[in-house]
Amino acid sequence: MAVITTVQAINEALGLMMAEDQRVYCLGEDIGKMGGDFGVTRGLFDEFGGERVRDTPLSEAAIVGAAVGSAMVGMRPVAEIMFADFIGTCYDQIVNNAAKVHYMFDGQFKAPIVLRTACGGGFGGGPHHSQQVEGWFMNVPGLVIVAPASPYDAKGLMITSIEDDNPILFLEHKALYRQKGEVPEGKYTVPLRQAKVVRPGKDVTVVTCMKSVHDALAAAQELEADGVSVEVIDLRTLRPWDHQTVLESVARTGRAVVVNEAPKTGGLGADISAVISEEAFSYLKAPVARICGFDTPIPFSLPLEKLILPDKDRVKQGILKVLGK
Amino acid sequence: MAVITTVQAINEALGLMMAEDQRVYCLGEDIGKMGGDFGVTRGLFDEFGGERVRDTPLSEAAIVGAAVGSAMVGMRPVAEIMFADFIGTCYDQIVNNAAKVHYMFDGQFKAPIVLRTACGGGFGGGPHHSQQVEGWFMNVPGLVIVAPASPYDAKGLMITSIEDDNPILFLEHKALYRQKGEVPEGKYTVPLRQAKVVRPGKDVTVVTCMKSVHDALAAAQELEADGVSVEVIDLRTLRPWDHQTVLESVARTGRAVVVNEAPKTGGLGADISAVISEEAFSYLKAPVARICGFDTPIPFSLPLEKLILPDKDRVKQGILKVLGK
Amino acid sequence: MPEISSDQYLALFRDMWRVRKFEQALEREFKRGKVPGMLHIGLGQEATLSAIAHTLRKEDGIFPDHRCHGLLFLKGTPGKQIMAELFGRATGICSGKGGSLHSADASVNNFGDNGVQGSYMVTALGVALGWKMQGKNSLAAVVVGDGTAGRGEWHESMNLASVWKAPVLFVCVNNGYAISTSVGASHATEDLVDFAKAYKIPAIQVDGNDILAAYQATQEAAAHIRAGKGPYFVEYKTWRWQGMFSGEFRPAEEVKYFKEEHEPITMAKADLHKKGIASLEQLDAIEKEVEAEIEGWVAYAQESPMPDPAKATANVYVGWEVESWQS
Amino acid sequence: MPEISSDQYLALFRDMWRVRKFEQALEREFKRGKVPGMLHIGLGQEATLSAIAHTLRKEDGIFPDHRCHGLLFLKGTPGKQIMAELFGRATGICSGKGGSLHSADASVNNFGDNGVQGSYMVTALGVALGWKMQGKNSLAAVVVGDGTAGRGEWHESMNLASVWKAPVLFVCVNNGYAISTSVGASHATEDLVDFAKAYKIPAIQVDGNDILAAYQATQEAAAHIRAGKGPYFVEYKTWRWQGMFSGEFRPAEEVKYFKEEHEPITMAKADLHKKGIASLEQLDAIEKEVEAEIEGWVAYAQESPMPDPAKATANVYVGWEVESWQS
Ligand SMILES: Cc1ncc(C[n+]2csc(CCOP(=O)(O)OP(=O)(O)O)c2C)c(N)n1
Ligand SMILES: Cc1ncc(C[n+]2csc(CCOP(=O)(O)OP(=O)(O)O)c2C)c(N)n1
Ligand SMILES: [Mg+2]
Ligand SMILES: [Mg+2]
Repeated sequence: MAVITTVQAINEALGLMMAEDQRVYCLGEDIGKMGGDFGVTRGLFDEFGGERVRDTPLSEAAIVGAAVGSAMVGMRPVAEIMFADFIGTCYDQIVNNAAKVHYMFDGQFKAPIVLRTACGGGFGGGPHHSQQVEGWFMNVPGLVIVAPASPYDAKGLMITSIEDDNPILFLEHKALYRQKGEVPEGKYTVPLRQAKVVRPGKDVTVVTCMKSVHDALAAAQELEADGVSVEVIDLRTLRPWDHQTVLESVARTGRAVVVNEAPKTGGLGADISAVISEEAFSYLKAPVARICGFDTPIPFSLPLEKLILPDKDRVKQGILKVLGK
Repeated sequence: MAVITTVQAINEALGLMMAEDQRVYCLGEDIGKMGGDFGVTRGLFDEFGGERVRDTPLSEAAIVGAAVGSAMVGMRPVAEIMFADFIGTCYDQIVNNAAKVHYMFDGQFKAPIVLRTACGGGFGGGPHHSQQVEGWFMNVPGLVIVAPASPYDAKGLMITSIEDDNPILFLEHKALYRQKGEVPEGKYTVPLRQAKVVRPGKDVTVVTCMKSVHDALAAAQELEADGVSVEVIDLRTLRPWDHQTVLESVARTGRAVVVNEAPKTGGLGADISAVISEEAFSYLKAPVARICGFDTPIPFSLPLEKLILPDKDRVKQGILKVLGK
Repeated sequence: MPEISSDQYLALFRDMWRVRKFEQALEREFKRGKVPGMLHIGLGQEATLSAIAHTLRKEDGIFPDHRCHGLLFLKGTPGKQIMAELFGRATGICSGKGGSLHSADASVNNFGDNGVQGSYMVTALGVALGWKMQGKNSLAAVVVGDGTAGRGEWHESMNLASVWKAPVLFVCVNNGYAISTSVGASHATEDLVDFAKAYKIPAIQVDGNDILAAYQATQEAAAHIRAGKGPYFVEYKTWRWQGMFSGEFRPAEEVKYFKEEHEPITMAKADLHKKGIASLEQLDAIEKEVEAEIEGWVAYAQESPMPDPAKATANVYVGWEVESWQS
Repeated sequence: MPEISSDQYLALFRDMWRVRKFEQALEREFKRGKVPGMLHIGLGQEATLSAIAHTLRKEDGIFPDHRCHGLLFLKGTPGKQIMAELFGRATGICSGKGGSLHSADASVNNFGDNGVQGSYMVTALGVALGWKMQGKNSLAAVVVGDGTAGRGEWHESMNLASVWKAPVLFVCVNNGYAISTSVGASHATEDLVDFAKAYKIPAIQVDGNDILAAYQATQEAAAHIRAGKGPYFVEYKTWRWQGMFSGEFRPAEEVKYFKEEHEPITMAKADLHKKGIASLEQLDAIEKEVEAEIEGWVAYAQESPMPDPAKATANVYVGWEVESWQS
């Protein structure tokens, strides 16, 4: 198995699916010859040409609209919104069209689009190039949100997402783009709506996703030395998320920490915490803790940004807190 | 005190504030001579003229942008987005500008806008004219969401909102527009960020807002006959919401039901449920129950819509459930 | 453009009546409380709808707007299924889940309209792009009102349709007003063709109450698109009877002109008669026939059952159940 | 337009150098890892920025775009505070909270730019509207790139600026490319004045590398707006040195032309010399003076402390603390 980056893993998935299925095409800003801001589509233009690796102007609503419309007549578009922060410019298209055409027309149409976008902070991107946006879409039925934390999952989830018939918001954390991992060659799938226990443990369950999975693993590693056994769950699909895996884990451990990079109030973490508390009530030995971003926009200056985002140390604190230590 | 509708109450607040403060003006589609789709601005055009009661084309991004820009130079705009469902078309303007200018420019600018919009279902408006949208904005620091449930609060909260220096999303539930109540003449304020115990009780706390307050009150009334004492809290400000009032109540009752018209997953209800479970853990005698809209878009046909939205009976069921009955 | 045949002219005329009678029946039933929700009526704009319908082939797509109930059945869907949809019944084309603003029929390439004005302009772009990539010779027509020209999607869709030479037919129903705001008060120009020309999209303005003119302009536009030359923009200058919510707000003179002097059906009838294509009795007979047809649809809708409750939670996702059926 | 004075010409020239030296120093420090985040450099576009800066008065507003670091100090903010902001320091104009894309200075009516291209076009409309309602005679200038013309806000802001006769100066820096996509591949026209004219906004296209032409076009535009006649659109045809992220992707000929033959500072220098306004030594001395000035700002930024941690949670709301400081 090759050891490649997340960028390469997604690139492989796109190339594979485009070669296999004529209906699959990419569109977005500067995704053609240039290969996109982060190189995710690099080489695809040379292989498949400008019709199927389609540059667009800065017209985010049209990018999503073109994707949805073409999907309604049988295409399989993979659209890129360069930075997740810009997705507010096409919010209506996603929420009122992509997520609703299947339902409101009683199943006559579907919108199998994959909307890829680069999200997450930690590199001084400032208030408009750093946000986690899943919280903006958690209350939107009909939409699927997928968010890999490893190159392996990135490739497998991208393949599954392209093959799936639902509209999928595919979140690519910038801090993970250059991270490497073992990735099989060729085609394989990773199921949607299935969380993964990335580290088994007995004392406490940490539920998280994307970059924070690695913070949680690092925290778990350090706490092992202190005799604390931490189970870490990577949600992988954020909406609809895998209640069963999480609840089974909490039923075993009796304690839960939810880690999410987005602001604490009203985000993904709120739904997870609420469901755990409601559904695993009798198993809980301590209140669920949410370790999240502070309720602020993302400041530019690095030390300020570091302060507001969750990291390994804050995850550790959260774990110790639910353990009453 | 006059007995007037919510529409009239808001209309009074707008007229009062425009007369008092030259900086206050209204803008939106057909709010001028026509007085808006629901008549909220009726009469203001005749009193204040077309400059201050300003008709716009269907340019929602420009409506919000014009509001924010003018607010940055000292105006106090009250902008109308005709139906809350359309707010996705100006989502970026709200989330990345209105909610962030104060923070990202380190306090140099502020955006004291009030963004009024008509929300809520129950009248066959279908998938694009019925939604509750607070869930789309719960994860957005810097934004304030206000949502009155009575004519009295509607007027007082509108006055407070116009005077407040923060960007405010002001949700007006269509089912409450024609509802009447006692409203003082002249100016008075209702504080932001303060929930109201609209019915005191001992056995269970129902936390809710807007139209669902009335469902909760009706449910409480019916359960009183069965010897169940229900406390009903109207949040009034949905973000940042009043943790203290809610937690104090739950500490007394030991049981909580969260009622929200929006889809259950990832909405306002999730944050409330999470906070109660996390912060009032040791007081809770039963898991928190969320009584919400189903996780679907809003269907057109009335019996289908009725099925997916919470109502008095579902609130009652929720209350009985947390009481173990 | 060759002159159209008598049969074709009569077919256009009949379909104008079908739109008229449909909308009148619908409005009547709405006022009687039989049709839930909100309603935007296309009365007065019958010629535009008939012209569009007779230009589109089955394989062409349509994105109707809120005043296009007429187009929904003219595109090929049985009228009773459209009427039933507007009544929110199980027999409706979307099983009652869509209603007035969301009545799609995939089998005839009706993509449904959209409650958020203008947003569907980029969806239409996408359909046209998809078909182009698939090598189909279909076009996607999208109906937009004058007020809707305020939306950012107007710009994004026109610009990209032009750049991509996408087969989009923009059919702009300029009836002079958004809800109450006049086109001149909303936009930098009263002639929306100006907005289209900036994108180098061929654009024509035509009297939308003159069925022949409207039909021929639309035919020309479609021919251009079908020849692979990219998008086209047709602006119909017309007028709607319904003053919307607040009652009549427009100058009495204007109302009189459009309802009496420049009324599309009356004009077409006079012309058909003058040209000797049909007698007045024959033309009146058409009206009667259509009326009976439409009332049949109303009866069908009214007798239809309400949707199965299971529909409320079906089709949120393809292949999955919703998250929370019950709390 | 009257000829400009020698002093004025020299001031324009000096400010081109200030932009040039600022951007070069910034790029150097960025590559050395001293400037966090991302950077879009305005090298090659110095004439446009100088022309805009010398047209705006303090009471006018500016919405700079991502390549306008130069405008930030030319508008009146001490350059060291701009440089410190880009370094993310406590002494920055926004205390380090904004950075390259968000450096506002309310005291000189710099409204900051915006990471979401084009979104600020409607904010500028709002500032212009506000000032107009207040009876002020200020204008709001908004800088937009050619790529940004794809956004829906482009349409919404231009249309409403026209309808409202709002004092908006649209300054369009057409450097031929978005990131890698050429203006002709993105838009229905290469001449963005075409897009402005559709809104009946007076529009002029000018060589943005010719400082006098750029200055005079901008002056004319501002005069029109200040006379209460509504918005104006100036398109500068120019070229940026930076090929962005992926290195140089443009034809070698084009690169040579703009970097050597049609380079704004070289051209201005030759012209100043030819016209006898200054000797070559005098002109070179300006360059040296500017360099020292800018390096002073760099030193200041570098020596400045990082922001107080309390800043991270300050100013989320006016008058309130944030919800969750800690979990
Ligand atoms: C984005 C959006 N804004 C506002 C509305 C509310 N609305 C529905 S129809 C309408 C007027 C549309 O005017 P026009 O496009 O001229 O169509 P007409 O009704 O005149 O046929 C408005 C404002 C909407 N549905 N969507
Ligand atoms: C809405 C939005 N889409 C995309 C981007 C990413 N982006 C930043 S600069 C840029 C190119 C802009 O091109 P242009 O307006 O021509 O400005 P230039 O960089 O050439 O000066 C892009 C695509 C963005 N910041 N905002
Ligand atoms: Mg109209
Ligand atoms: Mg450019």
